[in-house]
Amino acid sequence: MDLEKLRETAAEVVAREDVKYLIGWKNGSYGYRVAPAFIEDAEGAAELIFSPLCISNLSTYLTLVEKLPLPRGQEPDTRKIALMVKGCDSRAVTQLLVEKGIERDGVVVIGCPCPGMIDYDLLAEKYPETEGLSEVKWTDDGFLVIRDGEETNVTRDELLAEKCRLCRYPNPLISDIMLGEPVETWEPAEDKGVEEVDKKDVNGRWAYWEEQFSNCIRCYSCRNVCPLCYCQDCILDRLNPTWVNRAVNFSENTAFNIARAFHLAGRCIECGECERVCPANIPLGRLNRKMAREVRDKYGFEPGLDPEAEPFQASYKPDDPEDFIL
Amino acid sequence: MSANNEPNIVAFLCNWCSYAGADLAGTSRVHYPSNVQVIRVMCTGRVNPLYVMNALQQGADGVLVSGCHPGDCHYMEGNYYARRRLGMLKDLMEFVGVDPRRFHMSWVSASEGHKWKEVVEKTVEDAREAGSFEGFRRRQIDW
Amino acid sequence: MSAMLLNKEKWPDFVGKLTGKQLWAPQIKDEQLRFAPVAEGEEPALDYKNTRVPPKNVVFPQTETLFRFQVDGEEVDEPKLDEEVVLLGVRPCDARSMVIVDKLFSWDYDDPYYARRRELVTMVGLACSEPGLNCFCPSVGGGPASTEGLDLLMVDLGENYLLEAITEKGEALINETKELLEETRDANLEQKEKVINEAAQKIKRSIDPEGIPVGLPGLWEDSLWQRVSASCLGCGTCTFLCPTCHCFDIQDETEGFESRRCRTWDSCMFEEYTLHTSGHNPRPSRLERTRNRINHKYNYYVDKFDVIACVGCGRCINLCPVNIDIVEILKQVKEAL
Amino acid sequence: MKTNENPYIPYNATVEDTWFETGGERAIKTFKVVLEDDEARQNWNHRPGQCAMIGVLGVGESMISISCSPTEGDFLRFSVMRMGKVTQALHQLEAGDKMTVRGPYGNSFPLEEWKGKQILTIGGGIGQAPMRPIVEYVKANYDQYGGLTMIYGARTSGDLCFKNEFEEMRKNEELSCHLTIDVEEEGWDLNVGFVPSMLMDLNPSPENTIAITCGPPIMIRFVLENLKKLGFEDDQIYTTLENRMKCGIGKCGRCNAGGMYVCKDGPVFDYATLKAIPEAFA
Amino acid sequence: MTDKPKVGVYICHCGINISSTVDVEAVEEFALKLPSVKVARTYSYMCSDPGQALIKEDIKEQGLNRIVVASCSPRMHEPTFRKAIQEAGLNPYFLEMANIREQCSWVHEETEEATAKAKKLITASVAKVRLLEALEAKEVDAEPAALVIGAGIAGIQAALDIADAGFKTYLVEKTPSVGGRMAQLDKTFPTLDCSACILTPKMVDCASHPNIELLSYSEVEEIGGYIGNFDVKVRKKARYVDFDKCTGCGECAAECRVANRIPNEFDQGMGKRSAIYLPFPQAVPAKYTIDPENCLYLSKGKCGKSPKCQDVCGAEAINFEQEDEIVEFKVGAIIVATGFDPFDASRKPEYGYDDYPNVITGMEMERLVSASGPTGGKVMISNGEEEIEPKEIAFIKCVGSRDESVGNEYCSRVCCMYTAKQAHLIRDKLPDANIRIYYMDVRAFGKGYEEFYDRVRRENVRYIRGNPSEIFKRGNKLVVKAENTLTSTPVEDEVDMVVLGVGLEPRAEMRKVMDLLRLSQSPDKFFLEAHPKLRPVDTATDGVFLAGCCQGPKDIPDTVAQAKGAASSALIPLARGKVTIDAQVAEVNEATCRGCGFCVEICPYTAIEMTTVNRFGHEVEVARVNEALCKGCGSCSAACLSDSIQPKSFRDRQILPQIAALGVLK
Repeated sequence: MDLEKLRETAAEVVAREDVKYLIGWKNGSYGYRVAPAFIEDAEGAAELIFSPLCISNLSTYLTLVEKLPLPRGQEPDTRKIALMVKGCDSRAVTQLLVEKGIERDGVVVIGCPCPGMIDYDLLAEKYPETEGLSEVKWTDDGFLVIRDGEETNVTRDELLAEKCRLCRYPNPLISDIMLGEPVETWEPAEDKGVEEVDKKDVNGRWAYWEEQFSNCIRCYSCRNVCPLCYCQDCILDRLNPTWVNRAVNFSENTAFNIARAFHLAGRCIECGECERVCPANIPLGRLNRKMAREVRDKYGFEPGLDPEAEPFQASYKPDDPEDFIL
Repeated sequence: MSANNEPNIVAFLCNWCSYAGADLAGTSRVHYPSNVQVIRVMCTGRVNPLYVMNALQQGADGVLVSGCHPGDCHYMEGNYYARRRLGMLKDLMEFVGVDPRRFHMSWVSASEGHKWKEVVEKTVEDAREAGSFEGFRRRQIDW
Repeated sequence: MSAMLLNKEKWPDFVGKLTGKQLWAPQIKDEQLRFAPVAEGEEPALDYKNTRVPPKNVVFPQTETLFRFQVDGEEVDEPKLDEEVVLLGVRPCDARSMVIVDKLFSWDYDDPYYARRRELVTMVGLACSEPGLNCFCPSVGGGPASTEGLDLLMVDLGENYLLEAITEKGEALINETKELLEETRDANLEQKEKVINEAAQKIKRSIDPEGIPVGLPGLWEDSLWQRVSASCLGCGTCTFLCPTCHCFDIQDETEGFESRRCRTWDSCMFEEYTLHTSGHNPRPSRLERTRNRINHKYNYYVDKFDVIACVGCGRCINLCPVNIDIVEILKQVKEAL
Repeated sequence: MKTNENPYIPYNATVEDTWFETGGERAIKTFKVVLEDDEARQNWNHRPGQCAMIGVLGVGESMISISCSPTEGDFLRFSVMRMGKVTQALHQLEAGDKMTVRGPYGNSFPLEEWKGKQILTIGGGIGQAPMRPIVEYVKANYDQYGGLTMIYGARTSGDLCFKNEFEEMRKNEELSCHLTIDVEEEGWDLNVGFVPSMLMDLNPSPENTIAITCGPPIMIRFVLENLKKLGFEDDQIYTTLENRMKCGIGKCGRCNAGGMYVCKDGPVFDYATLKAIPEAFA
Repeated sequence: MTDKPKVGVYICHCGINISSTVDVEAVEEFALKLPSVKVARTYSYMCSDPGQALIKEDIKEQGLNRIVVASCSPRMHEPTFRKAIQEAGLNPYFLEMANIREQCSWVHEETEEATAKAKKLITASVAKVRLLEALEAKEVDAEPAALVIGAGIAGIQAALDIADAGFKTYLVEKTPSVGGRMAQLDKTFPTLDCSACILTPKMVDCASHPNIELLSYSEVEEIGGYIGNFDVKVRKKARYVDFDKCTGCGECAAECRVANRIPNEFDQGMGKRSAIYLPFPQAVPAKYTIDPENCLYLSKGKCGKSPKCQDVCGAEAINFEQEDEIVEFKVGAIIVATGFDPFDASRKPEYGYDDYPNVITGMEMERLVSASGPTGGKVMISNGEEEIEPKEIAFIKCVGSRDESVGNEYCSRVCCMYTAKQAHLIRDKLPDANIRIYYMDVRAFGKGYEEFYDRVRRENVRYIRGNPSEIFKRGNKLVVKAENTLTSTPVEDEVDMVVLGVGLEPRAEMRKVMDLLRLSQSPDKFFLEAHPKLRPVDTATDGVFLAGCCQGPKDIPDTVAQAKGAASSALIPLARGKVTIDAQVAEVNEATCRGCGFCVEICPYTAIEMTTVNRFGHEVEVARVNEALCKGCGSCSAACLSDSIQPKSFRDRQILPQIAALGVLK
């Protein structure tokens, strides 16, 4: 993508009176890190980047911003939030519209067609991070990693993030401004992660997840980063009634993760953020993608495509599958 | 499982069909295993799928949800919603490795006392085969 | 206090000697490095930078039963804590964190659970020869071979580990394993200095905390807090992974007729942490919470206990999903002063 | 209970008497409780202003101000507003029921230091609870103080706590007891108006006086403003803070206001200290 | 939940029904140890007066505030015990029943297992009852008036019944006249009464009834509210004829410039009318209406020098300035009687209905044989070349019924009989004609129907079993191609005329009524009744009832019966003057609601609406429950991700402890 164009567009957008700020990506503090950027002026816009490291889904910030009590008489700031989205991120925006989490008028969606993002862990493993800022660019057939001035060409296959391998919607599905031409979509890969679990027998799967969920430290980063986990008062935090105890142990962790996965069934737009942020490396993406796959295959439904769609969990079809019924 | 190694099963029955069907089984003096404890709800649509998880966590070895046949819901659509939600839950639980024999759903009408017996027998038998589910208990960890 | 050499070939024997106590050491489990009890036949992994999760749960478990009781009952049962633990391979920063946390847990009231677990643990440290990218322990009073909080320090000298007893507990450990150890020579100590110096050289990140504790109150209303907190997700990663974070929640949990009062790690980054029942929240947004986290470590704790509650382990930087970087924040603080 | 030195393990206490001070959704109920263990009862020695963790096993604990003065006898009093899970469970307790008590915790009003001075308490709503021990203490040691003035208000007369006691006090000519409610109501022939304005109306002299205020945050803010207008110095003004608490002994961190552990460094603060805690009025 | 729960557990022996299998004493002893339980007792018959007295006494004397009755099914005696504890001064909803008879003692044989199960069930009941909340069943006043939508025979009958009972009834009819489909029919089977003769008096009655306000040529625009309190808005379309001035003389129609040029809907388009018209001679009200689409003046702005109707109308009733009028009123109950549409035969192109003039539908046949019809009752038909009196006549049944290819799997119930009737009528008029009827099955189930069918067969009407596959033209004849499935022989039958026995379909415009009233469709697309057996005239919307063919195909006697049923159901709230609103309804915690609207989508009763509230200065959308519409099913709740909407008495915080209690006892 043409960074000049991006920054120019961003500067124009934030200059608008009806726009409060723009959320995009900027270089992080070192190495391959990229940080969310909250841009309010042209100067800030000049920091924006769009690179294969911009894997994070910024749409979560649309609902994360606190609506603090306003002093009597003060009007809420209803200016729009501008947001940069990749294909996957845009589905989150659409799903938020379906669920009335945001209003269409409240956002300016800046679409960034996405050729695929890099898996940070793979990258750092192969080309260890250094304290200076590194840069990664797209090339025709992969990525160019520029680290301490040293350039390395890497094939796409080597570093492409798992969610991008599986991606079916690299181009934003909803946008007000589109930056650049749509990218050509690619054949989504087999979901080996889900299949690896799927092919185990039931006890094997339990053993697998037992190991994973035992590691959960209940930091709630998966929930907080999720653009669709936006209840002000999550039931899994609540104590009356208690769905999940505060105790951190396998049983409660499993209950937490099952409940979250269930709440996301038919809503998860497969941005993979939960898995990316998990400090315990729990493959949450497998859980959510499995559900997304079931919803797609069995119920013919995909969330985040149509802002007018009936929410999956709030609808039914008379001929929904019922082979599991006795 | 109970001391006599019998599975403990929690069943959620809709008031209008399945609960009435279970009552009919009683009126007809149909005998069936005593492992199934019923929680009455107005409609299967009320059954939050997380109840199933919660029951397994809190001591059940199996869970049953039973309601009106499709099209017969007292509230017209509740069982359709339940079917979708619980179908999803079943898929999720299976993927997580919960033995599918631990969770069943059935349609039992108010006139199907005998079907209720069969459903109970099947549920109990399946849960028995699946064994105790201590692995997921909300147990208090050691000191 | 004595210093001895342990030939690496004898390492398994050395580990084997530490019987009768529960041995916690870094191990690769589920493709991850973490502190875990070492089972028979398992070998600790010492060739590592540091674990993702610090070993603080050895003395401050993430979930800990305070006591148990029957529903509707009046008598309570306390846990009996008597198992001795050897924490093997702990990094100096993590060991130092315990010394820092000790101050709070013994402030006027001894926290009996923490105190007891501290008593029962023997800390066998491993000096860092390959510090991580985000390590900055020297900036906050530590170092790659800091002995604070350790009973025994191990330094990797290539073929050997140098074992230095720091406390009586450490001395006892050396005595128990004496037959495996060799006397040190001067060259070993020189080599140690070299390893440590080299390690210190490799630490790239730094911040001079001078002026921060006294300066932070003046920056209360500074715009930097908005800047650094805007991207915060409000998750507990930074605090749960912080070896000095020590806040907790207490809850009564009941299963059937059995209840317990237990405590679990809590995080000041959670909205619910300070939320009053009335709905009022003294720290209503991520801004106040981020500001509190920095202030607590670099101002309040210094005020109260005369030490910065940060050991520079870099975990919060490594694992923050949105690159909130405490060194960067501190730099901004210094700029703003 | 309390089998050892473990500060997390509470004493058992018996509720001797309970009554409602106010009604409604957020009713206030007062509990008179007695520790069961003889030794514990004898060793219990709280000072006005201190708090205790009271609770119900299986539900949890809440930090509640001890609303009686040690001069009143071998019992404890707590006035509890029904808010959350724990206070709801406490409200269900009746005479003869058990509750748990840990404490006393926190600092206290420096009543020794204040000897010889005029004591002015300014309370609102449930905020009178921590001040009641001061009032009782000063009443019990009246000759050692320069006098006692009490201002207390609530939204309606039904929201006033300890009403009966004030009736008594208003009859006592030595004491100066002023009640107010926010809006007119039938049968109320005392002052109508907000507490801060009543303070201005009474116009107390700051000379040799200590002012203690406690109540809703908004009231406190205006009372502090008005006290300053009246010429009170920062070190003549005291108030109490409350925050979420879990341990009560300065460990869990919940109650932090700035660097202060409200449970240990507080709950009593003079205004000079308070001003340095930016989160105190958050 | 402010008081401390003090639970009484009452264990019924039920004679020996329970106690012979369940060790009730052991259960009693067990129950006493459960948290919050202050009293546990057993008694031979808890439901008996002394049994109830036991409970009441304990409530008063022991201060019990929650009651668990362990006995038979709550479906049996929950009301009994609710009433009992209410009489003792307790909120009736502080009751929980443990079903230890139907679901325990009667289904388990061993005392040990039955007793163990009874203990569990009681533990769960105690766990729940401690957390129940006091509920109030509310009553609201019901407006003593009804709305009937559609003035066919169903609507007319329903309106007359309600009006006769003394209540104001608004009868809304879309077309200019009441009468509906029945008015179009010639004779009625099996009695062969003249349809108009039996219908017209009722039409006149409803126009003149003091309690009926007839709103013809009107459509319902909006309906809000709920049972007892519906707010209705009706659009009275402009007739361009002053209703009060028009005398119905008809001079205007005769003079109309487009007279006899507009297909007459009443005659299925076979006859012609003017732009100003009376739909049919017996129309009620007998007031003329100008059809604005065909009136030259209204559609083109010009009609000669001046509109002739205006010129000729002595009453000066013509008013081209007239505008639609909106009428608003309140009613307590609504009856939907919107009728049906005949199946559109064009959808079976193989029968050539669009191609051959001598292929007609049953409805057209009704007009053709009617003395008031376009031919004056003479059976004459064009074969495409000339008007002939048909000699060879074929009927085809089940056209558009029982036919998956057109999406109608149902039987239309009237076609068998009306084809038989029409065959009989033709036989009357054309004694020499050869009449045959192609059929799949003959269903003559009603009173006198089989007899009538027999009679028609004896009148030399041939029944050929086979469903024709095609109709085509050969010379000046039509060829019906079929297979006689009884003889397995192919048939190519040359005829002069084919009558298609078209079935009944839901009204094309029913969607509008559905949306207005929040009704649902059954799989056949007709309106869905609340219960197919036991509540055939009710709908999911309380206070809204169905009558006639809008609910499904039916004949006149069934229609009238259902109309009377609907009327009597509608009369219940009107006569009582009050409606009780169930207390066990859902409630929203507006503080935690995230405003996603899932519950709104789900609620089959549209009892939930989004509303804007101010949350600390921010406007946010939250769900709100209309208690009058909510049935307490709880489907909303299970989908609420923030658990913000909860059915009272079945809240998560009441059910989860029940689940926990069942898991406790091993």
